[in-house]
Amino acid sequence: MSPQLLMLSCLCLPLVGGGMLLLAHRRPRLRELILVLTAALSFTSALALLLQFREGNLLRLDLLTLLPGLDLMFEIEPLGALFAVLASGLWLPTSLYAIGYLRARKEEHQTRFHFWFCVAISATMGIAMAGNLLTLFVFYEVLTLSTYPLVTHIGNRGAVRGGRVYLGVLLATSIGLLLPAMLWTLHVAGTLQFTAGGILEGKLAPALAGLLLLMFVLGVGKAAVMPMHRWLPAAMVAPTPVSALLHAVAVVKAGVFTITKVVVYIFGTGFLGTVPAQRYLVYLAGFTVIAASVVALRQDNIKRLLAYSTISQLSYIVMATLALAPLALTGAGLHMVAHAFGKITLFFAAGAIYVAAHRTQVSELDGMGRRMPWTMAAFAIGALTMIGVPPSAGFVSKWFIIAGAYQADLYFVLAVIVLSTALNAFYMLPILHRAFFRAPEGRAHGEAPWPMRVALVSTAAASVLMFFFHAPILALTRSLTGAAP
Amino acid sequence: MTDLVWPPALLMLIGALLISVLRGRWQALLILATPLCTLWAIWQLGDGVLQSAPFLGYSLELVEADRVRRLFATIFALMAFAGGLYALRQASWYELSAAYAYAGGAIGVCFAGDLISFFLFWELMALCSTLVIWSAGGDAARRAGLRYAALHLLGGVLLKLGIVGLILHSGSIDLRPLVLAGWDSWLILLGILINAAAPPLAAWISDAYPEASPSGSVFLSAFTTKAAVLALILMFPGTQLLIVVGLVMIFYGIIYALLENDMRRILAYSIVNQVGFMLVGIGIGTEMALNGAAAHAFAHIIYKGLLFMTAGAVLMQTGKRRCSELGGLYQSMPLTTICAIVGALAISSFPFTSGFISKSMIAQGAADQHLALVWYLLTAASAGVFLHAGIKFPWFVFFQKDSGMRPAEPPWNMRAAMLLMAFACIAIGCAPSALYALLPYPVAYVPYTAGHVITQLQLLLFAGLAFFVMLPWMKRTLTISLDADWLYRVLVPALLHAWLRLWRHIDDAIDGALGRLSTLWQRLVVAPHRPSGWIVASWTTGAMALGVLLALALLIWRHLI
Amino acid sequence: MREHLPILLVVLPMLAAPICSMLPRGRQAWLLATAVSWAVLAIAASLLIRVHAEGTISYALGGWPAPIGIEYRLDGLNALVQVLVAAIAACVLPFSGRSVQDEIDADRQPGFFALLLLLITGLLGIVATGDVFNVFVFLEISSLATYGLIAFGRDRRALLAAYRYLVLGSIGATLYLIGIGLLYALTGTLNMQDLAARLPAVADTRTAQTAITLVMVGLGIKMALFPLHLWLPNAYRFAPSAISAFLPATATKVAIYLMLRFVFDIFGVGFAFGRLELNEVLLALAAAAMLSASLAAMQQRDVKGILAYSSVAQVGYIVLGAALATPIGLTASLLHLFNHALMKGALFMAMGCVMLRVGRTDLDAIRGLGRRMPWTAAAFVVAGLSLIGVPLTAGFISKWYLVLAALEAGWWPLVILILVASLMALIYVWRVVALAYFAPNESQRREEAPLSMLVPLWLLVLANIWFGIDTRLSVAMAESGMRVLMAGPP
Amino acid sequence: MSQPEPTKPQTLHWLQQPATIRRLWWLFAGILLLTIAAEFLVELHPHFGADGWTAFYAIFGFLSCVVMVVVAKLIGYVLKRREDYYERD
Repeated sequence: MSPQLLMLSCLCLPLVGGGMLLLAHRRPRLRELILVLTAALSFTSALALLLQFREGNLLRLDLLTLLPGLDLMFEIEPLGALFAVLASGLWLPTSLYAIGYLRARKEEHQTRFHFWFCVAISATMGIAMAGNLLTLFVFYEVLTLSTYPLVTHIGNRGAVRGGRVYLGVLLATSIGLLLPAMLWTLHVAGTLQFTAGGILEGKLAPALAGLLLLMFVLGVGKAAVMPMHRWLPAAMVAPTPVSALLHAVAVVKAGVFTITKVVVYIFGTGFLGTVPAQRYLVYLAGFTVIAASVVALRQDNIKRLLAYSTISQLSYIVMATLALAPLALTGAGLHMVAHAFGKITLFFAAGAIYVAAHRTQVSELDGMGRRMPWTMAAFAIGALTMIGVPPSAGFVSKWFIIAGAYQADLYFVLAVIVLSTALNAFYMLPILHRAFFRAPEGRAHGEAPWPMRVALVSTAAASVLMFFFHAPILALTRSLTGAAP
Repeated sequence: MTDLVWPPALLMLIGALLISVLRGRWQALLILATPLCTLWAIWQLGDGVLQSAPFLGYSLELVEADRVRRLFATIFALMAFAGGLYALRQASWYELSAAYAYAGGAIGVCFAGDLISFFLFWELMALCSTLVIWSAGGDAARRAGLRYAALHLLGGVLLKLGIVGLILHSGSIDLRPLVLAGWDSWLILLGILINAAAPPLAAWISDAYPEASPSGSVFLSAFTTKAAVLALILMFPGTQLLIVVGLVMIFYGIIYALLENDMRRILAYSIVNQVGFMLVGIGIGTEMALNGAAAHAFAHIIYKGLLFMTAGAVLMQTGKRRCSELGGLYQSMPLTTICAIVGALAISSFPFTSGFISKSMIAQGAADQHLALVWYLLTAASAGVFLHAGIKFPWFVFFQKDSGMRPAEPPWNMRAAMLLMAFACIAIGCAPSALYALLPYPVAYVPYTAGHVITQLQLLLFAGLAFFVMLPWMKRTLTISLDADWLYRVLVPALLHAWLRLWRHIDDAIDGALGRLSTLWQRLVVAPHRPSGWIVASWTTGAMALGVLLALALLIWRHLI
Repeated sequence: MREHLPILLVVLPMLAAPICSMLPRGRQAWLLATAVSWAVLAIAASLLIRVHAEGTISYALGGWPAPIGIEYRLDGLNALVQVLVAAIAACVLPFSGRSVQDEIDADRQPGFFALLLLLITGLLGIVATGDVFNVFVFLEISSLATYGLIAFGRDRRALLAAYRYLVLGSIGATLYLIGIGLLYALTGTLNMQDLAARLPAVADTRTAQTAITLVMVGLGIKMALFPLHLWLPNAYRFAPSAISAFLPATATKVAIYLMLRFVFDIFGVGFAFGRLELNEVLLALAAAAMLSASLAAMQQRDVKGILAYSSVAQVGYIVLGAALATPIGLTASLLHLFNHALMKGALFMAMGCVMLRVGRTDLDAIRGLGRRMPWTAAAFVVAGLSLIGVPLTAGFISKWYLVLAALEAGWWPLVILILVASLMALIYVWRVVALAYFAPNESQRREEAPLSMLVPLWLLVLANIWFGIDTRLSVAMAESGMRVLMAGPP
Repeated sequence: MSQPEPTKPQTLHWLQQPATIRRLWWLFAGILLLTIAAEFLVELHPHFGADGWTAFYAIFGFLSCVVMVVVAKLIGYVLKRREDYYERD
């Protein structure tokens, strides 16, 4: 298959699958088969794309030109290929999980749910492959809008309120800050094309560049850098499959991915190094890492705790990206993957507990490790990933972030890492203790349905496997920094 | 060559894994066989790098052996065996499994030829030891274990920072003697010293070890601190700073142990004290001193394990842990009492016990280097060890006033383990050459000269005299003593609370201001645009017309005037 | 025949109107009107093509040459506006068949269609003529027809709305008339080109300046420029569905065209904007319109009310671009004039469908619309996205140009203004969409509008998407119109 | 040992009988003297001078222990807290 066709299929397969789902509305089994097949095919094509990319093919697809100089076009670069494979790869277990979850919960509107999920994945693919800022922006907004029905899926008052915060923050930041930043960039640079080495060098005074960067970092609300983080806890009203894939992987990673793309391909790390204000953004991200962890310490609701943990971990990536050192960028890329594996596992486990035991609070988890050994073992691996302890993927990524901080002489980052490791341990470990070292309470129950279990075990395994076999991902993220000297 | 190697740590880890799966007789067999197989594997290793693997873009040296590494691995494996025997019937499968994985981590550290694999095993130890503590069950163990884990992960990340920095700056991942220069080597030293329980970061040891189960504390006493000692031998031999740190640890341990009432906390502080001796040896850094440090670590693991075993036996049989509640147990637990006394004599380096032949080497090392102050302090400390551990522990637990309790001796496997250890203490003390043969450097030291024996006896016995003379001053009180853990148990939470309160105030203030602003906005801007507001509401036709004319007048006036 | 097309365009609907009113059945009147509208569209399109091929067409009415007779003059600008009016008419008329049947008594239907044809006549005439008094005549024709058409509304408040519009519209027309009267007194001509030639000589007189002010205020009322828009919301809200769909897409647009013609072609930018600084007034009013009307739209409880206020805000956008008086600003303005007609037409048509099936258009009527009328609701969503200015829709293109124009002129605050207003648009559109799709509704019955309404509706919706993706045609048209204006007075 | 004997005399272990204790004290004193006496029979290898003095180890061991106990006592006044110190909120 030609690379262009492959890119198109990455983009359109989920949409086509979504359409077929709608047609199979009345036949749940067929519908679910289509869903899983679509996810598998998407993953395959993303993987094929990645292989094509590694062979050194130029992967570029001009979709259409809105106005002269204003195109929708796609181009694959290392980080994007990684993101595409990550999102579609995790979609496969998530779709299994979602099927189990929705069935066990006897949710209404399952077809609608799956359909919007497909749209969101398609938008994520668009973001991953975007070749210029406009394309990225377009799919960024599509992702926001297409996840709204998922967030408010339950449809009660709380869900609508959470959904309003979700949509409000994400749209307000993207239209209020990201779009002006994009316009400014276009005005200054005359193009929005992602270019190795950036497009702004020599065209913008450093002080103004700092302002522009601030607009980008805060405008990408999906990266949840404080104070733009409120939407993430609010989005926890969503059904757990949504929290798992979208609010631990696709949506939030789209945020940090956007920031990374902007830093590497719009500003260029070389140019950004001359921008003094850039350091303050590192401090802001570092502050978010710590502050969100402190808030997480005080959460009793599992999903809210995980949401704050996500905020903290996202800022790790932002912080690493803004450190501008090659190794830190490698670390940022690796952490995107590592955190994805870990956090999706944690959310899967939280959802499994909810389905099997109807429990949502940390304080209700006594003895859960005996009742749901698979689930809690996966949860433990996810927790270790968050802390960054071997043998989990988090170790590998933090290793490179630390190395990058040394490279950039950013001792602040090192201090943040030290502090946050201790804090992460403090909010993650008590959960594990509860689950494994206390006697169970309440009525007896078993594990969640098998599709959910398969999903969470496979993502947990992925986290451990990435600890041992990270060479391909490492090579890919390394080539990212090759593109940005 | 490389493909024939059985990595000892791997054997231990596999054993740990299988223990968690198997039950009953097979499990018991495995518990006893695993350390022995590991021991066998340890002695199959020749010197040099024996196994490597690619990781993070480097080539890790997973197994590298030499004399000192083998020595530590040997004692770790032996200790795992003794601990396994001691815990055979009483401990839960998960405690045993965690403890064996913990031992595997320690053995892995012994043979780690590079900084990265060293760190990986180091973290494994931190995690598994936390599980060992938690296995005791109960709230106190939960909190102590959590603090323990957080502190060790913190130490781990400091170590990680140091290692990454060192690798980045030097370009080599080799584990080798370092010079204290630059952030990275300091961070590495700091990370290791946390595990070595150097004050002020020593409080974790007296905080966590006494909360573990009887068998758990036996395991804990052996690995973490001694692995740190090995790391210091490998990376910081001859670093003078360590002499100072070691001396501080020695006296810190003595003073706190004297103040303490909980029997296992006394033993925990005495670990700090003993590791202090080893650090002094490493700091002196001569062959004699390093030999002494290594030998002392070897001997110490045995007698400290023994002491914790006896304390664990008492705890298990009486359920009591405070000195003030114990006493007179020698009447019904004679064997345990004798073992405790052997251990106590060994730790005090009484002649014909293991401590005598190892600790003397360190003192000799100081004397050889003409470090007078160090030598005097070490001598005073020797007396102090007898005071706080050698007499205090057996006296308050087994003798003093009769508590009236008449507990039975512990089960056979525990007795067997204690006897084994007691035998080892005396055997090494009587026939030191076997241990000397294992030491990293050739030994030309004769511990048993008449003068040395007599002066040592003088020192210790007069210390004993001081103990009984000063006994009224050491009345046990129902107290604990503040340690550096006050910082993170009281101060940090208090600061955190204060910060959160402040944060809430700021939040409230912002919310209030935003609320007022939004009210104002609503009233002045939004309300007029409601369907009933004055801007939107249906105007009368006349008003509209008037408005138009006014606008017109305004415009014309603007142009013409 | 070919050279008479310019006049035929205006005369055809004028002649059809009386015939229509005499037809016995509403159905027949509708058929005739529809046929006429299609014919008009064909003529307008052919004229546009001819203008592009051959340049400006000048047609002397009755053979009398310009200064004495009335000249119809078609250039790149007004040929485009004519096509726009004709196209909207050609879409609305088929659409109106069902809705008029439903909303208006059978015996009054022929009259309705007759008035509608007159309205078309008036609008086309205003655009086509090159004579300022003739403009007045057509303005009155269209206005009177509009008053009548609004009064056809089923709601009793329609009458009041029509009356208010009548009063204000008349004031506007009067001011305009006085203005051109003064100009005539000064220059002795009513022909636009002659006026433009002779005005500079008398520009310094107070009379000329007063005349300009009068004309501008008069037109301001017709185009509903804030704060002269007060007549508009109720007029749009209570008018019959077909008229609500037709008016915002055409009537205000034609008034705006007229203003552009006066400012750029007759008075000249240097005079109107440079000397009199009308651009500052226009900018201020445009900004106020965008903010105030959007704010009002956000709080309306009737969807047609929301759309009406949104129209006022959109007039602000269009005026904003023009007031920048740069090539790209004018292009943006004309593009938005065109695109807004497409989106607002579609939105009001969707509400026409709702009116037909539910009988009301308040927010409650929208609940669960996504299930009951999926096609209508989807059309509303797409057109709504266009209104917000989401990429891949026509709205994005014109707003993009507007932002570029503001950037190019160095007016940063305007960029923020545009974005804020877009955000507000997002909010008021979202309120409707959220109700349509996410609000539970007991009745899940499917009651989709008939095909005769859906097809025109979706034609406009697809046009929104088409001109959002393939921008060559629309941008070229707007640029040719821009060039006419930028050329200034001869 | 000056501790009172609360338990019934007939159950007293022989080690707890005051006579035994007295005898033990005498024995202990004897051994102490013996170790000092033995010093004169063997050759010592002093390193630093002071350690060659007669009964140096005895005096040094005794005094350093007394000092440590006193220091511990003094520090105890500052550092000792009730056992439930950390559990209180």
